[in-house]
Amino acid sequence: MSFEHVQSRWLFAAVSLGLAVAMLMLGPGIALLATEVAIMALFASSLGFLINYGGMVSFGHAAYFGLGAYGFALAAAKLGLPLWLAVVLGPLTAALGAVLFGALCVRLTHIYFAMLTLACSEIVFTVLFQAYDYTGGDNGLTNFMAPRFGLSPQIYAALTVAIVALCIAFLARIVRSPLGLAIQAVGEEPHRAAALGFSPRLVQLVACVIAGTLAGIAGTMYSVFQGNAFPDYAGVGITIDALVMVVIGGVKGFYGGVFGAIIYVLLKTFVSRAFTHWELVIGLILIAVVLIFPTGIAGLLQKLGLSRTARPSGEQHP
Amino acid sequence: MSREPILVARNVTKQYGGFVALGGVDLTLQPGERRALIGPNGAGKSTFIAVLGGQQAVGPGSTVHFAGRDISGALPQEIARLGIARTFQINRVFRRLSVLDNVRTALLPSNGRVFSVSERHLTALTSPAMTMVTGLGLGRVAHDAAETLSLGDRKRLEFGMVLATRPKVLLLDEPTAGMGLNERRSLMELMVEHAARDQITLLFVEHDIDIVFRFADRITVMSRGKIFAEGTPAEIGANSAVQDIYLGTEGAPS
Amino acid sequence: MKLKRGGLLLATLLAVGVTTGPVQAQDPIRIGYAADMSGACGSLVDGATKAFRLGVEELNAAGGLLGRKIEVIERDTKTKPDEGAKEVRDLIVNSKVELITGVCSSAVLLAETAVSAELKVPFYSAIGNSQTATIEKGQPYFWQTNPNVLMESIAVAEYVAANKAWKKIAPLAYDYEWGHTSVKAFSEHLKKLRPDIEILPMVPVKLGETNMTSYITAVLAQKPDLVYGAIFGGGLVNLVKQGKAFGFFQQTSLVTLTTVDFLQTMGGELPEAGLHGFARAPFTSLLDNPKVKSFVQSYKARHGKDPDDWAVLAYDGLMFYAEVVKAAKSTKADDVVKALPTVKYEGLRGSMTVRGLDGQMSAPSFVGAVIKDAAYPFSIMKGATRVDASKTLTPEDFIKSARAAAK
Amino acid sequence: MAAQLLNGLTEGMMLFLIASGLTLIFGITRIVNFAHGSLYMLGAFLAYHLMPMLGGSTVASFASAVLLSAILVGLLGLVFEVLILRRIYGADDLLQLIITLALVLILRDVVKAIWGANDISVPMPASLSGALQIGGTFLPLFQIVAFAVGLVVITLMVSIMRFTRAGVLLRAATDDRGMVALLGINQAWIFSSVFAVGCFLAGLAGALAAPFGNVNYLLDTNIIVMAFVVVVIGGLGSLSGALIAALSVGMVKGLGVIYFPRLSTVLIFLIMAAVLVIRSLGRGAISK
Repeated sequence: MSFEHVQSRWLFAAVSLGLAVAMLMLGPGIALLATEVAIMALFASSLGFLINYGGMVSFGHAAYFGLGAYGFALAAAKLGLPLWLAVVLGPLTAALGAVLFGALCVRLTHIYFAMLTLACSEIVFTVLFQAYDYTGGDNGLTNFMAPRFGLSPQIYAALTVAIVALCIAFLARIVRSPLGLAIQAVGEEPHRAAALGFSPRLVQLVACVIAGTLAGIAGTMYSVFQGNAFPDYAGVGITIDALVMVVIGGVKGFYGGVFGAIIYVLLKTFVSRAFTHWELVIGLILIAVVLIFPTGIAGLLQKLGLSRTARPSGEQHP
Repeated sequence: MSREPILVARNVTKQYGGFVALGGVDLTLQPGERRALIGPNGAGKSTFIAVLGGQQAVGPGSTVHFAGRDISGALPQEIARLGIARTFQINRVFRRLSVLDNVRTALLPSNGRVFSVSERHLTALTSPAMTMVTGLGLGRVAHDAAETLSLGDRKRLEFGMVLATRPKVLLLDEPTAGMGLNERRSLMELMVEHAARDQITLLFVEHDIDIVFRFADRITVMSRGKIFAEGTPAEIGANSAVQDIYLGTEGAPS
Repeated sequence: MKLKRGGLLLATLLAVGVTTGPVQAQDPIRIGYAADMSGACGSLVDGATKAFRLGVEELNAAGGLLGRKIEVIERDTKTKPDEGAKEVRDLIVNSKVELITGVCSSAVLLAETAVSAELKVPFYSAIGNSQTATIEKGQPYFWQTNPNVLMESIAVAEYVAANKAWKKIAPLAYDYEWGHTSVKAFSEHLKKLRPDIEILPMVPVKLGETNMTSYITAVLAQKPDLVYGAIFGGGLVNLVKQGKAFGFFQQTSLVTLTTVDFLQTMGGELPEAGLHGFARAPFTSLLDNPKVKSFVQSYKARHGKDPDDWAVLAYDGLMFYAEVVKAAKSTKADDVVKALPTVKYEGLRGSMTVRGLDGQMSAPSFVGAVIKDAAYPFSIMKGATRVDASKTLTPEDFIKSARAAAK
Repeated sequence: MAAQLLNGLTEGMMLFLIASGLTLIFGITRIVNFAHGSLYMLGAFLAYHLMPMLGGSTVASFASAVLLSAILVGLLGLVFEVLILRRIYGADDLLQLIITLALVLILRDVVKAIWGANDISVPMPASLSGALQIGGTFLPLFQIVAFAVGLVVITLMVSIMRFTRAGVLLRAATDDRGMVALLGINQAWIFSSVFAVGCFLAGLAGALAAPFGNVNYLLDTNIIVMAFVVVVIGGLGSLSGALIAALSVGMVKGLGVIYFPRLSTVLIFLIMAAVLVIRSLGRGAISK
């Protein structure tokens, strides 16, 4: 382990802790917004991990967000389980979903992979939307708990930032581990990887489950944050939002998702408050961003020399 | 050589739709030999390599035995783990990973650490990988992304990755294609030297006849999906029919 | 593109994190109008928003409420429940609004009513409705000024039962909770009134379907006397247009939600006969009321077209709130809630009250045949029957037992 | 059941019209055009706008409105390709995706700003509003006309692909993108024209279907989903595949309403998932 790693880990921990503590000093309004940003940062990072490391572009990542939300909300609202157990069951449900859908999807590549993930998420959405006796249907699940466990917005924001930081640290650890190399290898050159002895589908499945579980954690945290669950949480709209975040954040590293989430959540929030025709404005901004910064915000920072390599390779340059 | 053959392919067939790519190929490799596979374009050389590597499924009635084991129908990764490694005609390395990480990645399957999330398991591979990288003459670019390398260096790297799997048989699909004359020879020398050191059996597809005659123990000539001739370089060199199919279809090899 | 509110972006950014002092009596009354302006509900919200703005202008022109001007902060929920909850929370926490309204989608409504209950800020729905929000999830700070699906279904059942020629009824409904609830309530009430009627198996329709032909052929194959359509918006336009090509209205009749916006959309294209409708506030059935006449006049003067049901409902909902504030002599949440059931409101739809138990207004429904009328460029529900809430309002016992069961 | 099948077949042809442009564009340019549904929607609104200007609801004015709308949408596609898409060829595929998503947002808002949020009904030309009666079943004239237009489109496209020089080049471009460059053909020109033709087809489908149903700003989402499902089932880039897929989906949908009505919402996704999973069961797993 190199010196720089130790250093960057401490730096990451210090920044995360600082951010979490800073949450406690914010006004309630901005703390709520920060919580949303943090949750979407995790969700987008998990998708960015799948895309940029695993080489798998998913159009159905919201399935796991939705399963995380409903795994939690159904356990709490319909099964009457204690909240701590429900919080564990949320990501677990997403993980199970990722095992099932991942096993089907990794048999395909490219746009066919993407379309099968879309089909899987639409099936999840439809079940949540139509099986209203169990899921509440379009009316969702509401009033089964106080939003944020009744914690103040600031405390919940701090908690969310801490959990998201841990999850992102976990992703960073994976990227620097043997598994991370395997995922990148299979993502980039599946034939080469197979000819070296990797089982591409198994490695891809593991990547799907990791990304799905982290998306599930984001979904559970969102459900707790809102105190509800709606089928929209598994809808294609949330997937598209995350895809946009991954791209404007920078298509190379997973942490681009963090930048993307910060920018896109704020953009969507304030543009839609300021303009009647907010969709038009956002559409124009997206085109401008893609044409002007095709490498996203992470790429921009790199160009400006504000960031190290977009892809931590495990060793620094000599 | 009285030892058991290491690789035996019998009646290997392969069809794409109506097109017969391989029409019953037989090939036997003795341990430690260096076999060249030559023939005009479209003879089925790359398809045959792909069948041996498991990238292509074999046709009905075909068998491939490796060290006495039937491997026909096995998946690429199973074949690789048994000890048959290959390079690709179009160079395939992990372009976004550093040279060192390419080699460390290649070391993973044989170390059984593919699914480890411990960084220690990765750093443990650094020094053996670095030794290999230096041995390949890539020490100065060890930390550069593979995509920044020259074609020759990428080919060295791919060869190094393949070696890292500790293969018993190495399939090289046009290892020197696209390179300059001097570079070809030095690359080939490097490969042959490593193969001899690790007692690796080589099967290489090659268009450069000069390279073929210099480095092969035996030569197999393919044409239209079949074995056309087989023998020592001297035998093949004296075979006028071989020269005919070559010159007739392809013109002089560059 | 127009800036909704000068410097709102900046103001919001500045307001964020800055705590403001207690509300002064001379401060304007801030109302949070969180509406489903984009997304699935956008077409219904359009008229409602126009009428709501008109109502606010009129109130302010008359000196405001309790001497305070009304200031509206508009937000787009994008017809997404989480966005709705987020905007409502932000309106309450950052913009200190004293009332929330504007919602259309029942899902968004349920997400928002939870926030209203949590933060104890009054919230009413004038165009969206959800019986869940008033019954199982009823909360003191919420009221609803249009009829819910149970009330409407009963009103339609009454109308259908009266026509002895209809003996076989085929339900055709959107395949989600609203469609199923609507068919169930309608069928149950109809069976009570007319045990002889046969109700055929329901044909469920995909929400957002653009091609209804396979549903049309399937429902016609059942040879019903009447099709009960729990379909609205674009799907209903598809059903009628494509149905016409199949001779739908020669083979059977249709009773469905025919709000004025739908009638305006269809213009002269509706069939001469065979279409029956129910609606919540068709101005054509309310023109006896001078308040409606003047509202229609000023609406039409400004927007060049007649107000649809949603516009009437939105205007009526706002004016009711104004009456409640006047009665409570306060905009404080608890004062408003206390005054709520005491107000006997004389509105566009006549005399109505809000029941204390569930916050449901005694809103009427309108049912009748849709026919062409020379006075309008579109067909109308001429001479529609007004079904008063006394016949349709969900009994209090039922609500109490439903709430007990939900606990 | 015969009625459901027959109707499904005609509905399927309308699905083919929707999907044809998408699969054409993907086959040659590899662009996944998420704005396809939006261009369909724009075609419908343009037809609504143009019909009164071209003489009201007669067949002639309808036909010319459809053609003109399709041309306008095709031109918009051309401009979009030349001004924006062309700049990011060779960049990450995701960038194209975001660009076409941005176009979705823009067109949705533009349409709302111009034609309002309310539903719009394009009047059906009187002579197309009837139905053929075969036995007890009705077959709407309009569906028959749409079916005929679909046949014309597929015949034209196949003929162009088979028998013209441009078609040969296009097929070469579909099979091997390097090939076109070798032939010395200006690839940018091919991409622009194919993109424009694909958009033209989207506009054509939208304008043609306009009198048969509701037109509003939500059409884009509903249509793009159907288009993708058909294209994926048929095999991306394959015209004949799209035709077979569209007709099959139409008929399965028709039967589904009778035999498994509660699945209607999710049916197309189940079909797509099933087709993809079956396709994946072969051994050629990890092709890249």
